[in-house]
Amino acid sequence: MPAMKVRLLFFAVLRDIAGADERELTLADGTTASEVWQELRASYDTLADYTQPPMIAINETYATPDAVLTEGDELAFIPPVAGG
Amino acid sequence: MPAMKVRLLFFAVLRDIAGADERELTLADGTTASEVWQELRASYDTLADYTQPPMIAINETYATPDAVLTEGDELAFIPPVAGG
Amino acid sequence: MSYLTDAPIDAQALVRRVIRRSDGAYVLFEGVVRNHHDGKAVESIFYDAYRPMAEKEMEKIVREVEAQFPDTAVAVVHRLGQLVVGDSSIAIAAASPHRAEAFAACRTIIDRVKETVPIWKKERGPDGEEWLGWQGRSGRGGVDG
Amino acid sequence: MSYLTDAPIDAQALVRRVIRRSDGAYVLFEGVVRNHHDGKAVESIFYDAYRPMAEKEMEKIVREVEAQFPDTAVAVVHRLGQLVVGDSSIAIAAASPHRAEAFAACRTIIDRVKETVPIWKKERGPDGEEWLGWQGRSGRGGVDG
Repeated sequence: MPAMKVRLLFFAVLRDIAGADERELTLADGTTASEVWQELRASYDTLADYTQPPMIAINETYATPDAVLTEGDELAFIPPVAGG
Repeated sequence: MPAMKVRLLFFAVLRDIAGADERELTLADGTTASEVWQELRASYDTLADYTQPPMIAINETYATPDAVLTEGDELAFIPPVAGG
Repeated sequence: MSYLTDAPIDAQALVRRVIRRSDGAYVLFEGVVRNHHDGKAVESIFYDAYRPMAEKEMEKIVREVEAQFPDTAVAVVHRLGQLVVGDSSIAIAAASPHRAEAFAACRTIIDRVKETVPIWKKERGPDGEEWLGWQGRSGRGGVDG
Repeated sequence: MSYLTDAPIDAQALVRRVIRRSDGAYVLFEGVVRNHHDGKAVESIFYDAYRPMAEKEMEKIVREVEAQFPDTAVAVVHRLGQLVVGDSSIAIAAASPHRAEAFAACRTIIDRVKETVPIWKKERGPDGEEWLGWQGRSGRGGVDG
């Protein structure tokens, strides 16, 4: 199973939870954004209750949870926005 | 027939037509604002077509055409307002 | 709070007069002399008013709008005299804890000022000058802006 | 025109960037840090953003609103970082020949910014601090102001 590298960015509450601005992930080809969220839930207790991912952005554009990642993608989970 | 004095103020287009800021009128008791308008129409050709008076103010408050004037009143005909 | 002025309007000063530490938003409206109206070029506008009555009518609108939107503070200033293109003729500031009320209060005030406050304008352009709303006296009374 | 800034917002400068000689009105909205939220005291708010994406989303909103209101010019600036009560977090200016479009464009932009632009706020008060919209993740996402 070939692997790919993806940059995962953390913002706002997720940065606090992860304790980092970003992580580099090595993922199996065909991995979806939603699957990355499930890995995060397994890593951080405080995310255990969040069975559904928040909004998802791939390469600075909103994407759906079933979006398949590709080599070099920049992935971000977008907590509920509160601008203004 | 006793008489009363009323100040008639002119604004905007009516000031231009009357060529004055105000006039002192001597009116018969019981004269209405509407009757003053009809006198103005008789005095100024350019008002001949305006059979109905514009809005009316007596003592800085909007009033109806049939309002009866009293001694010392300040009367003004209010052309269509265009503030803002 | 409302008043008439013969001087240029300082809109940010108006905002400072209404905003409180509990407000999460303000909306500021300014009406500006524009270079056209009904397809004709405009160079300047002369604003005339029945001053004491205009002040009373503006203050009445302010009181009624603040009663309609209880958490909202509003202020209005209307400039009179000769204004040129780009000059502000009116500024309205509405501050509120919530944006919906700030927008609604500000919009209500400008709509009502145009309906009832005894202020008039004479537009001047290359084709001459005209008191708005008088000729034909229909459909010209409430001028946009 | 839209951008992010880490400096205090100059709202009148924003207005000057949008207004044209053909405009009869502008509406300016500013969101301000207020001293309360959901019944709790607020002292400051830290604004975080996914900066390049937030810039793209803001510019997308500006383009779409200018397409929706063809005569209307709009500009948005959002401030990031640590803000205290009374500081403006966002300013939106909309200028148009007619006031209805200026109000509608300004309102549409603030509503849409709150829906889609990846900006977040952490409120700080005497009771501690909290990222808005996360706890329970329902009904807290679009905060007023």
